[in-house]
Amino acid sequence: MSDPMRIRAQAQGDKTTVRILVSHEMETGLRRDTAGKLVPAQFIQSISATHNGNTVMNAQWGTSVSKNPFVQFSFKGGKAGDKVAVTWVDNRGDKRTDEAVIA
Amino acid sequence: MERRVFIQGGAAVLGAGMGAGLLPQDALAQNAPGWTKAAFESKTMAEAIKALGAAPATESKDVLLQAPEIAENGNVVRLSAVSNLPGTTQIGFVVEKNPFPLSALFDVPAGTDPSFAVNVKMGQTSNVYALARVGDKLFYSVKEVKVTLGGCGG
Amino acid sequence: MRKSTGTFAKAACAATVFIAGCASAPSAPDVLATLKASFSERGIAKLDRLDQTDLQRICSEAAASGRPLDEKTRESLQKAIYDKIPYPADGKYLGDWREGEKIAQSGRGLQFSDVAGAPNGANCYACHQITPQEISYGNQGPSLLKYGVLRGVKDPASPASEAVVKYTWGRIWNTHAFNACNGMPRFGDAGILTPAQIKDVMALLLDPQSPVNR
Amino acid sequence: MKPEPVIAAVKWAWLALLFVACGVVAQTKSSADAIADYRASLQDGNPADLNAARGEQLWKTPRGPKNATLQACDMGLGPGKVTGAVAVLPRYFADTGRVMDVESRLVYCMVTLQGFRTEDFSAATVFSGEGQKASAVEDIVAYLYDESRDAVINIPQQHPLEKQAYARGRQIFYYKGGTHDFSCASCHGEDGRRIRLQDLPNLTKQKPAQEAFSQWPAYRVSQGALRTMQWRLYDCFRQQRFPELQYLSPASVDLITFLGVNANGGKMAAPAIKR
Repeated sequence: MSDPMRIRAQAQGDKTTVRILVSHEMETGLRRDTAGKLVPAQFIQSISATHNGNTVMNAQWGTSVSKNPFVQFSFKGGKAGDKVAVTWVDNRGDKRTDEAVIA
Repeated sequence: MERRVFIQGGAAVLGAGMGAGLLPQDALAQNAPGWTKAAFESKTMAEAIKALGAAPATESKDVLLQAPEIAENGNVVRLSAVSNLPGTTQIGFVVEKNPFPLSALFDVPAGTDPSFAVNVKMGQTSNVYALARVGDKLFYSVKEVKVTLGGCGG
Repeated sequence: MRKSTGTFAKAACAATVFIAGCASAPSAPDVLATLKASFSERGIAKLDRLDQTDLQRICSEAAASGRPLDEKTRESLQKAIYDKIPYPADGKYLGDWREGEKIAQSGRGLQFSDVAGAPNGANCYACHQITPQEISYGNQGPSLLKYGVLRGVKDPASPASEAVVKYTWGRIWNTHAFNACNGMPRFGDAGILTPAQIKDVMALLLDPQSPVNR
Repeated sequence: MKPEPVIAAVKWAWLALLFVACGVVAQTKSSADAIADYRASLQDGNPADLNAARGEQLWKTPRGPKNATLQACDMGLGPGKVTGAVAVLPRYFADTGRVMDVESRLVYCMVTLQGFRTEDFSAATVFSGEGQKASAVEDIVAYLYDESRDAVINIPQQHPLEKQAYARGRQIFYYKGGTHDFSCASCHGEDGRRIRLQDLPNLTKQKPAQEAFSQWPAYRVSQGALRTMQWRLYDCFRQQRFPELQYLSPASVDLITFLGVNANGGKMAAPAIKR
């Protein structure tokens, strides 16, 4: 089972900055294990964020995003106390959603 | 102790493909909806751009790329990009010499700044591109990132 | 691991007695016993690696005491080591600088995680600047950029170059012949590199075609 | 002693040398700046936060054969008190009669409170491999250090065993051995040294010792994993060409004591993020 994301959302003026840290191996499919066998690819392909039901971030990722991915973006209109929800889906169909309250 | 600022929660939903350890590995792959397979599996930047349905990209001073000059390790390289071009609908990150150059592609929904940061892996010293899409045109900014060998080695 | 023991026994004893006189608790056996109880043999790295050679002991004690070797001890140590340096019987000192560059880049070999029999690296770049192309180099040792040029080596095979060539060989074989207790490994004496590998590293440093000298 | 052959010191040679030397200085300075930029860029978004979050859960969740939490664990400041605890370890514990570092004490708690077996904890089981999840010890260690951010390092030297640990740690620090004649001091005994582009802290001096001690454990991007202080020593000795350092071994505790006492007065800043 996957671990929770760490989501920080901070409002300043009318702008909310969101920083997300995802717990994920981001296996490229090119790495060999100690026995020399290729480790199958497992990586996040889609990650999105919503604020009050509106999409504020939507991205596609390939295998070369780092392990335990970090992403930062900002949007207008959020205020302290609002919720931001983030969802990722990987190439095996694993997925996870976590929420954070805007500070 | 920034950790406490984070809110934990939300349910982890496991996909239907899990628990199917008996299946051959390929059967586990089930690309996420909307994932542009052809672009992310392109072996060159030109192919990837073609797969995104865009004309060859042109350099623009209105696309700003921040990347370290030297990466102490290629496993984590922080890239950030900002587009000052009106009507930017997507921001992309490309590492030219990676096996699959296209690394990440962010949509820019209404109200979201055309400005993103992400950590990427780099296999070797390479040019790194930030792409900004306006209509079916792509604009870019490029920087070389040197990936160095570090530590005691081995 | 090949050890050079007994060759400088006299000097070693002199230094040991001198340092042991001012050693404070805990005693040396206490340290060795602690080490033996704290490490396990694994793969090619056996527990005998914890047993010090005379030179290792002398140099450790000098470093811990903060007092460098006295001139006389140093001179006699260095001479004993210098006299034992074996030179290539065929008189050929230079191999292929391209291979030398690979050896200089590689930090593998002789760790417990390494496989026995695989070729060792010398990891020269960990401590030295060597070619202008490699920007990731350490500074534990001096820069070796233009090594041959700065020493006037135009043709490494010429008699005019012999002194520099032989010195370089000796310095790689057992560095303590020239500067006892410095931090460079004994690449030849300890069997880290084969003589053929040392010739390749020699070529990297001295071949006029090597990027070091171009 | 055979001195290095000296070539005729004609003017052009000196000029060439000077030129090369200046080139080296310029190159090194810009590389150092670039590396500093790289490190700064990673500070926001340290994946060790993920370890610390898991570690907090592990600390508070009943586990092991005794199905107990670690909340009664005495890390030295009293049962359950974790804030600041790691900044005063290693120290002597009367209940075990020995000097213990953070990981020794944590494992002691996992054994006595939760019923795990001492032999369950070794380098092979504690240090996670590539592609493996972090071990419970790694996660809990991340949590414990995160709880002690900004705590002042104050490793005690009162008990005779604490003094002995320091003195032995110091001698081990200077102990050359193995195929390469390396000691800890070979790389960490002088100022201003680098391996490749990585600065080597002079661990015999207070300021660099403080920087080093305060920044372990750390998330290593080259390993894609959180690494503990015990791992740091373990992997240094591997590269030193010594045999395998046993997890929680006496030599490891001695060395951590030596380093910690040298670092007294510094401020904890772990888990950090490093190359």
